[in-house]
Amino acid sequence: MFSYILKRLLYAIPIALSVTVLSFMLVYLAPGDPLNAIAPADAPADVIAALKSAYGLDKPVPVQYGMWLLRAVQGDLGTSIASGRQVVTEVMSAVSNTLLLAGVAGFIGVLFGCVLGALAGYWHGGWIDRIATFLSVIGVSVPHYWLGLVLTIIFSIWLGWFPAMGAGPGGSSEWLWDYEHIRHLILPAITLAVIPMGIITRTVRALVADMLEQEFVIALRARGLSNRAIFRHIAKNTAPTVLAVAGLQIGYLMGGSILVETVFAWPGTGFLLNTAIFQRDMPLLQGTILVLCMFFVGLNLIVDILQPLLDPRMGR
Amino acid sequence: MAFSLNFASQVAVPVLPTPARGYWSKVLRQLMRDPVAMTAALVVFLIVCAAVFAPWLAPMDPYKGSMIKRLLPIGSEGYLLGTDELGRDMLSRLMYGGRLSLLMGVTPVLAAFGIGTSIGLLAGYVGGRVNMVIMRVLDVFYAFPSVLLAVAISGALGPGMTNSILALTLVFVPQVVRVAESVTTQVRKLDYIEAARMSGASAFSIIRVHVLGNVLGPVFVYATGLLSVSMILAAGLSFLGLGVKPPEPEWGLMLNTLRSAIFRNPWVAALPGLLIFITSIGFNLLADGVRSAMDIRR
Amino acid sequence: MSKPLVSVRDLTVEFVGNRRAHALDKISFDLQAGEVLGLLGESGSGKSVSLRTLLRLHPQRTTRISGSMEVDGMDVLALKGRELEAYRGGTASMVFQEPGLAFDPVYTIGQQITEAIRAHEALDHRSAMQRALQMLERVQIPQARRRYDAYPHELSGGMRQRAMIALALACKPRLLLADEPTTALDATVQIQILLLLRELQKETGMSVIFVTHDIGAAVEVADKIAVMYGGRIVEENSVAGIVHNPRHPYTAGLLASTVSTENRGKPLLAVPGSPPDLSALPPGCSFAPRCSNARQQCTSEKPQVISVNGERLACWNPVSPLLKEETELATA
Amino acid sequence: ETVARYGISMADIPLTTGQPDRGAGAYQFTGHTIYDPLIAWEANIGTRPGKLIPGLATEWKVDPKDQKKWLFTLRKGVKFHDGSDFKADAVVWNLDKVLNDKSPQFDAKQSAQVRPRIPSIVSYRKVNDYAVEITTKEVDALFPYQLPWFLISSPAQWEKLGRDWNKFASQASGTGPFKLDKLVPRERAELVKNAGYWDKSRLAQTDRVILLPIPDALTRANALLNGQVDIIETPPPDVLPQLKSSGFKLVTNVTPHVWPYHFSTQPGSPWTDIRVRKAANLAVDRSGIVALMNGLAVPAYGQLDPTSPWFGKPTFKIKYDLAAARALMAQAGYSPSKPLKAKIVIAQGGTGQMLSLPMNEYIQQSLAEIGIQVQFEVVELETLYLHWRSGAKGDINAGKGITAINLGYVTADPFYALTRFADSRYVAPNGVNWGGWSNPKVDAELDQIRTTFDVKAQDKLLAQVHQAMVDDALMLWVVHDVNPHVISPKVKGFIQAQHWFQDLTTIRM
Amino acid sequence: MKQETVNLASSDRGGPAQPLLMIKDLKKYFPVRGELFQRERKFVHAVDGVSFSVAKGKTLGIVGESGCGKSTTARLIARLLTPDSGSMIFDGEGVAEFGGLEFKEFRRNLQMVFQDSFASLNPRLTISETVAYGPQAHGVSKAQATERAHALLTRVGLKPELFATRYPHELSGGQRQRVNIARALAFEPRLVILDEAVAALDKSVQAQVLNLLQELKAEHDLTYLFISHDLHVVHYISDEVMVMYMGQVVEMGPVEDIYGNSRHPYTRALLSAVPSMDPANRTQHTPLSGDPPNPINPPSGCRFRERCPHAETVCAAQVPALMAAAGNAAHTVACHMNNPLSGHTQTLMEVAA
Ligand SMILES: Nc1ncnc2c1ncn2[C@@H]1O[C@H](COP(=O)(O)OP(=O)(O)OP(=O)(O)O)[C@@H](O)[C@H]1O
Ligand SMILES: Nc1ncnc2c1ncn2[C@@H]1O[C@H](COP(=O)(O)OP(=O)(O)OP(=O)(O)O)[C@@H](O)[C@H]1O
Ligand SMILES: [Mg+2]
Ligand SMILES: [Mg+2]
Repeated sequence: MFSYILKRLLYAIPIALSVTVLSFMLVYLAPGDPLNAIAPADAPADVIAALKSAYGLDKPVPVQYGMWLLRAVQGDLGTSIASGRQVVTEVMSAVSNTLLLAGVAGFIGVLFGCVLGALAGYWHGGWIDRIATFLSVIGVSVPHYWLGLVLTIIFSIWLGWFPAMGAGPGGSSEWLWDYEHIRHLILPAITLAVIPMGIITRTVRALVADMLEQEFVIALRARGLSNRAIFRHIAKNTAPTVLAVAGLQIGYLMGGSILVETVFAWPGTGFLLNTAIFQRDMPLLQGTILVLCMFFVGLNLIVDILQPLLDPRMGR
Repeated sequence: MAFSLNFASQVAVPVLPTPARGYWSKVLRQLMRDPVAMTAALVVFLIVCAAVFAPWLAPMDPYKGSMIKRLLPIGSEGYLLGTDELGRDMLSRLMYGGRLSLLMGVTPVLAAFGIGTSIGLLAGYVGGRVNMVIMRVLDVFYAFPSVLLAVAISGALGPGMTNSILALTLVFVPQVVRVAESVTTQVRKLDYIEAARMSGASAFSIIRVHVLGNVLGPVFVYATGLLSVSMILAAGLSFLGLGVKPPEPEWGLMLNTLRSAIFRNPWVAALPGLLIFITSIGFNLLADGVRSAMDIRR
Repeated sequence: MSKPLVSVRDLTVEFVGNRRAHALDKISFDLQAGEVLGLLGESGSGKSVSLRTLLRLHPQRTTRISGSMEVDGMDVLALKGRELEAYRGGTASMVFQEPGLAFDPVYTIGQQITEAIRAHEALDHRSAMQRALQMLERVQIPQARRRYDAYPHELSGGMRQRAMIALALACKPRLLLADEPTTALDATVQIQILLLLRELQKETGMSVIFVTHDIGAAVEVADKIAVMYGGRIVEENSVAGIVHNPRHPYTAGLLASTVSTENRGKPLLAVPGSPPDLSALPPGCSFAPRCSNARQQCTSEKPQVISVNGERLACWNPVSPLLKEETELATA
Repeated sequence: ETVARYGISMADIPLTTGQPDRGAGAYQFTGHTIYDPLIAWEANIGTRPGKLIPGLATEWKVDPKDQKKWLFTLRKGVKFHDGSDFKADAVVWNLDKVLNDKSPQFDAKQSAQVRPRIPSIVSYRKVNDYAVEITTKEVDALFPYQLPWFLISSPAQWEKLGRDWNKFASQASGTGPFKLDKLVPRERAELVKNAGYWDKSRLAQTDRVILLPIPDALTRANALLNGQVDIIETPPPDVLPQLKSSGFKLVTNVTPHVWPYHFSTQPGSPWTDIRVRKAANLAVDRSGIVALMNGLAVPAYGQLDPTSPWFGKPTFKIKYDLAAARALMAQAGYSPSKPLKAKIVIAQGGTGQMLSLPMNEYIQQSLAEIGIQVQFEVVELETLYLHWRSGAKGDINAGKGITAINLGYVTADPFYALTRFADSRYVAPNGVNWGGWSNPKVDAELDQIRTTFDVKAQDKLLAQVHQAMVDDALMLWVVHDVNPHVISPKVKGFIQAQHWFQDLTTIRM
Repeated sequence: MKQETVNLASSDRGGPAQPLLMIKDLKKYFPVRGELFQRERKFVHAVDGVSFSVAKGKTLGIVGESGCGKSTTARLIARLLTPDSGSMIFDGEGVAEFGGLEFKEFRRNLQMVFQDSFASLNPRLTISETVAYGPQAHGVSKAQATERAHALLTRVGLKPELFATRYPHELSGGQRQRVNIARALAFEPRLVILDEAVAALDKSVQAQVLNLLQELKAEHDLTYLFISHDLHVVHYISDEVMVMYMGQVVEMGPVEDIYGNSRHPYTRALLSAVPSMDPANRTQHTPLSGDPPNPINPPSGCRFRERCPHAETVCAAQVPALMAAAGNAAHTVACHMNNPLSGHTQTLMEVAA
């Protein structure tokens, strides 16, 4: 087991390194000059040249990458060209907001997905199944940025139940788990939860329906176990797969929140990415993508490590 | 002798009414019997037709508007679905918009299907080191959440339809490769592949005759499932301003530009989003239908 | 004669889900306490369906069952909820063909046995564990303590089947249903399991229904054998009777096509054709299309079951007939 | 405590260290709130255009012997928020901060923002504790107009924070009517009233102003409707009816801003023909655009609004006259069946671009009516600036066949409104005379303006320059912005100036 | 050799005395996924030094417990796997030297029928296409190949008019296995490897297929390598029998000798594990206890010693060699008790008595 974890950890290193290269190189695909953001519209050439060397943009690309990586491992992702602030502090505060949103959305999605999926799988072919399948199809089909708009109009403008934007009355820096803050979280979290809800419903439904037909479940019945006990067995058997799917989905939420964050002005990475892209703020773009991917890699790692704990057939 | 050795006399297996039936035609037949899938297919078909034949079907020029007639409600005279913020006919724009939206949604899936299947077949059939290298490289792409990857690539390449398509293709290729590779690896281990190898046929012939047919199915199912994801993502990129550029009609972009009209004319403003939604549901239900139709064990 | 432990009358099972099949057609048999019945038949003849029906394991929605089943004085078809749970595993328990598939892969062998014991008896965890360990030792699993904590996939096929037997017997059932328990195993292991089963049956005095398609295995453990074909019991007799004096052409063909020392170098007396499809049975005797004795009547009329001294037969033209004058027609 | 929550259209809080980034519109938020310039702009008046007024300098005058030298008398008794005194040293220190890259306090970021706005300064020195002398490159009578852009931050605070501009950003200290209380990047800046402000007439009327960046217009409107903010700028025009019917109040005022197509007059451009330029100006029904903007714009009849003292009396009357336009096009040899083709670079949107896409599409349709087929190159705002700085001759434009650019222009002062576009010395890349327009008479007039220190005479000369621009149809002028704000009924007072500079002290809850 | 490509069945090069196939010291170890920082790599000793030969027109039966390496041996011979070491001589020609076209020709001489009749048929091809595929791959025209396929299907008892256009899932197990046999015959091979070819079939159908195999063998002058763990079937069909245990041959000889006069304790255990079929005389005790040991770490010396009732110290120390049994050169046994010089205190004769 220990060596499995170690192996998995070691395997994550080249992945993480490749991710840094990709994140770094990505912005070099971009046309146009990254300096546009920093310099005012009519800045003279000498100002621009000075800025260029100040930001290290005059060195060859591999050197830039090396310097960037070296600083990145020390927790320094450079300074944002647009805001002049440390990218790390920018990204970290945004990432924590995104994680909050993605975490809550993931939780909602996984919870409802599991419950709906289990019900649908158990009454395979029945009306509960039909309702759950219908909901899951909607979940995976709805353009969530559009859903966000619709929900805002209905629930915050017409009904006035929830705020329309932002991360709480005092901003994200004063996050509290109180009524006022949770109110701000509800609409974006629900909007974001729809996709994982749909996907997990489908996964769990298929798993449970399939599991119920498996020999070992029939054998469990033959042993005279109660439905509750059998449910426990099924839950433990489906857990590894559900964990893997849920992990992946929550990971996707971290990237997928960009659209929803735009709609709800949620101060997360999506918001940051949007700014970074449209202002061509290279260090910020690189840093955001890098940090998000690292979280994603880490999440996958955790899932990979947890999975054999749940399923004795995997790992050693 | 009490028991005949004459094999020809046996008729135990009932003769099927039409013995010659190809797999795909059987799948199609199965699909035809699925009312949900057929409804979905019909809806998708209508939407595709409306898009493809937009130049002939659209009642008006999708680019031409009039300020006096802006944001007319649904059902206005001469404007069946109302007008947009520049007084352009919504119906015509939605039809033309379907062309770009579908193009942006379907092209990446098609491209990824072609590219991904080829790479996956190669990796799966050759196996060994080639497989390892290919799959490890893909793992790196997997370290990016897909939406982030799409946004990052099209953000880096700059807005535009081609860039969006390119970005989405890059997002889907690794996924398709994984499916194709795992199916190929499974199929390759089957006895009938060994039997074909015993016949001394070339690797190419084996792949073409024995592997491809059996890999294509699952990959096809997976790819149909991607259609809706692709549609939503493509429109999402346009929504963010990373996709199609105005004044081209495209659903995601229309959704964005019509957003602020939501109070003045909610139904018109909701139309592009609704269309993305409906098309996506159609693709999803169709994919589900195809999946269960292809799963014929009977 | 004492009241039989198991009494099945005209049991008919039909599947009406998306896979339709007329799996059992008016099956009747009795089994005394302490008796071993071998249920012999080819693949798809309905052996497993019979056993599963006895435990009511088929999905209710898609299964139509008629007839009656009585086990230990209980009307099995009328059991509900708690009673059904107590009956399954308590009164009657089952050993499956593929032990690898019949264990929950994510719980250890020990956990599963302990859980089953506690589901039936009011025991605390420790004593249930103790009992489970005893059972593992009883079925001759070496290092039972260690195997208790093993996951199913960590055991060999033979060990798994022993553990399955330990599980099935843990709650001292009166009836053991064994569904081809040795088919998936090697010959050397098969004989071990057969002997173990025989020994345990003697020791506990339980009744066993032993399903197999291998006459040899049936001969090793059974007292009497019922031969199934196409969802019906076509012949039932003592083991010696079946082996030495098969009456139904199918039984005879089966015995004849069993390769043995005698028929080396000669062509085998094979039964032609292949087993019937239960979703499309012929109108008359389902064996008629493969039967060399078949006549007009066989293809049009289902043969009735006649019963003489516990020996039963359903055939219009048997290889060696049950004597007519001693025959009393079984009630349909 | 009274609190006003203000939904602003920027994606981030502008720089708080002294010189705000994000354009002219940012000065009202983190510029003239926390800081003061030497010469200020009168922004608490809405009924007439503002004028230059004393800021930290009580008086300024040009040295009659050497007209390049300006002497500033500084205000006494002014204290920075951190308690330190404002004296001449602080002015020199701040000039070094943005102009002298050898000085320790030099901040590239601030420098980049303000240097282009104060191009005339060559040197400066402290005369005494309350007097500073600034020398300009050439004689420039318009020099004072540059000074509202240059803001004074506290040297003492910078020293105290370990000479770190990053720390300074969240613990800013200036002399302005507001103090920075809290800064959460991209989310909010909280300004509190500076009770000890030197100008008692401009004491903040609300205790606390919270700035919330909400770049998406609809979200901004939703936040207002939902009661999450009290004031928003630039509401989406189509939400106005909803806002008004919900009891919110729209506030607008004439604003020095124009939304034009800036033509290239370089060889090869189809716009070199003045008939085409005039025809284009006559082909656009500006009232349509105003309707499109739901009234949030006024038609433009030139670079400036006719109420401006510099408007003059152009002979070319800009109006909607399709027949005249078609006639001009016919003279030039074009017609709808034989159209003229032109490529124009535009932005997707952004500050000052108004409803960029719909408006451009509208103009595209209008021009098509008279046989000008316009094709758009749509880019992001930042990229558009690159196109702008490079000039029409630049490869990025000429290479792609781009012959006009659409970019919202601030026209707050003579330099911004006229000089930078009209002076042939400012032909790109030396300036932003994008199209390369050159008119010797105008050049001469501009030289004259620089040495005319009498404001009346100056205004007259400026009007002549503007006349020339309009008569030559240098641009296709479309509309002026009205810098709309929507306020909730809770806001009792807000005076909107006829400028991009707004005075947040006038907000009263 | 080239001129023989048309009809290989008649190309009996070495004459009747030349064994059709000679295998020498065949080895195949499969690496096992090891722990991360483990120095030595672990291997499954699937086939570990197997040597035998098959005479022309005869049937060699291979028996042994599950996992003893029967299938691996078959796949090595068929060159579906490459051996780690060992040599193969096919009708006097070394097989290892074959390459390119000759290798293709070698493949034609040798065909295989697998256990799982369903998995060995491509579900997407009709059975006629499946049978015709091989010849087509060898350049026969489509029409000709189909014609040949129909003839073969007729021969194995599947009327082409009824069956040719069916898909595998429309056939029963026995019919599918006939298709597999027809496919193997399409090349007119000389050696057919039958890997558990009848194991999955019902008893009644199994008999039909066995009969068919016997008929075809006579008709086409075939040589069979018949792999099974059903001792009855092997007894019925084989001329010679080879008993394998954990990747090695423990006993080999003519069928009568193996069944009538087996020497190796393992073979005898195997034979006595067969149910008796006599209700009056049921088996009383198990001949062998326990399962076969783990092939990853085979025991030293004789691999059977841990389950052998006669094991002595020498059995752990030395690997017994395959030697002719006393009085019968055709019958070889790998047991220390067969070798008087081994130091084992018992002899096979004593034990058998
Ligand atoms: N749940 C079910 N739904 C539909 N048909 C079924 C179901 N279970 C079994 N059958 C059908 O019933 C018939 C009898 O099956 P059963 O499993 O009893 O055969 P068996 O005698 O046990 O064969 P084997 O030796 O292969 O185990 C088969 O044709 C099978 O396809
Ligand atoms: N590709 C492979 N990789 C690793 N191990 C293998 C592979 N193929 C076979 N083995 C192992 O080699 C050993 C011999 O396998 P083989 O299939 O030859 O046995 P067998 O005698 O045919 O058994 P059975 O009767 O079950 O078919 C087994 O332990 C098996 O697990
Ligand atoms: Mg069964
Ligand atoms: Mg095998």
